[in-house]
Amino acid sequence: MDHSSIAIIIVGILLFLGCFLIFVASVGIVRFPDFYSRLHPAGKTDSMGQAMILVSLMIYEGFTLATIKLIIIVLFIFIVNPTATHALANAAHAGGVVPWRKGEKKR
Amino acid sequence: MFYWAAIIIILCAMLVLYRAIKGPIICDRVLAINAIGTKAVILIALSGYIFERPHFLDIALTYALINFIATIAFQKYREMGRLD
Amino acid sequence: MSEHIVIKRVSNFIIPFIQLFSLYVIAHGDISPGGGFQGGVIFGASIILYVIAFGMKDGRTRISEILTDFMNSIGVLLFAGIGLACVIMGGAYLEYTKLAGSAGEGHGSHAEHALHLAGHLGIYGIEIGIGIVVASVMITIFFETANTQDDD
Amino acid sequence: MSFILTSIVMFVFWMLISGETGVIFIISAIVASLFVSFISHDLLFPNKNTTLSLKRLLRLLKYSPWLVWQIVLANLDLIYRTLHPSLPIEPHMIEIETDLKSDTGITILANSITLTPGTVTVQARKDGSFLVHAIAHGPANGLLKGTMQAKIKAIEGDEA
Repeated sequence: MDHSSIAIIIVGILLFLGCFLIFVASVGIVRFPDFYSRLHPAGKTDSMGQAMILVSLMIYEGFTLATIKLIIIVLFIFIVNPTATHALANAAHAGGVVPWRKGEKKR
Repeated sequence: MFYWAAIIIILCAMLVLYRAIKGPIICDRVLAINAIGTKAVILIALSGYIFERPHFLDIALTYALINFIATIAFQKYREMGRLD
Repeated sequence: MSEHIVIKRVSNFIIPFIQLFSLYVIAHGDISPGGGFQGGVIFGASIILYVIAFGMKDGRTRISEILTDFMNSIGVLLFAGIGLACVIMGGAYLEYTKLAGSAGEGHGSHAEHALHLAGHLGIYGIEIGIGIVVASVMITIFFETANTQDDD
Repeated sequence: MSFILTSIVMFVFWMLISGETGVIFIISAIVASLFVSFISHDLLFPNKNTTLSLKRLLRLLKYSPWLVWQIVLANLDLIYRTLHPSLPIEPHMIEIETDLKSDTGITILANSITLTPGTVTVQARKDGSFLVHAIAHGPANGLLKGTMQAKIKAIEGDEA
């Protein structure tokens, strides 16, 4: 097995993991009972899945300028995505949305 | 390989679109739109590799940025009732 | 209420990078996607993010009304000036290769190089002009629309 | 000082994303980085003492591997909670107190809380107190114990 086919297998695994994480995030956004708990998959799993797919693209690309651009996008995502999540939570809190308690009806 | 990943991500975006349509409060809708935006960033990056034009990464970076500004603007408007 | 420390600090951190990225998009307009319009929009978006995070007053001290009006005129003048310069040099409007002047005449590789450089610099100047116009127009529109809520 | 540092950072950033080495591109890189640091040099390094900011940046690099591991744990936790048929979550709000003083420290802690298992920052206040939404009792305990606060306090240092 030569070097490039190993790289292709790693790319495939990372791509699959990223797609799986994004799928889990989508299911979580649909399935969780209220707004605050929906923030958890949107904030964590989505950014991790994004990072996984971009890392797989990095390995596919090898070491070129596009790789550096991908690294910049990943860093940008990990700074910006939690901030957006925090901003949404803050907006809901300021608007007086109360958190769901166990046993209540789904909203 | 990238082709199938792109198709899976489009299906996930459709799943999230359910929340954007149903979403009982406005924050739910904005959350769903934000999630669709993050998926769009990946789709742009992936399509750059499907069509072998890595320049698409510039557009992905720009899209991530615009998505962020939209969310911050929503937060500001929601709290203050104005943008400035 | 809360003071939005997180949003302010993160906006602080990324605004210079956004501005540099917009200039990069303008400068690489002829070899990659983007160009004057897109770069100008990104630059305007960075100022809009600053105003959203810090408020109108801070935004106006950073970029004043006079400056946006000035930028608006300068951009159009740059665009029209390059176009008219082509006409003065004896070509059509925006026919960049005429900017090379006498260096572009003849058939040697030297003349070809001059023509190429003139074309490149012409497009470059046009992109910068469009970028300045679009950025200042976006900033002006945002300031004006955000301001109308003061009156009622 | 912050002007020079910002223009250096901007120039390096431009060269990383561009990679063109023509004379026109180098000149526009220099002009663009000087222009950006002219209009926003106080944004990137708001601290007057810039060497302190650089020291903090190095400490932040030391902190990031731990953060990446916490992000992986958070994702495993969320995969379990999302795909479990009976949806094992008990959302509640918790208040935590920290002794962080600087804006940068508060920002790093708020974003770290959002990325680590089971918690999302809802409000971050100037005095260093946080309102946090926790998805269950188990993962939030780590935050109440205060290991992350201690790590970020170490990044902030005593000088602030």
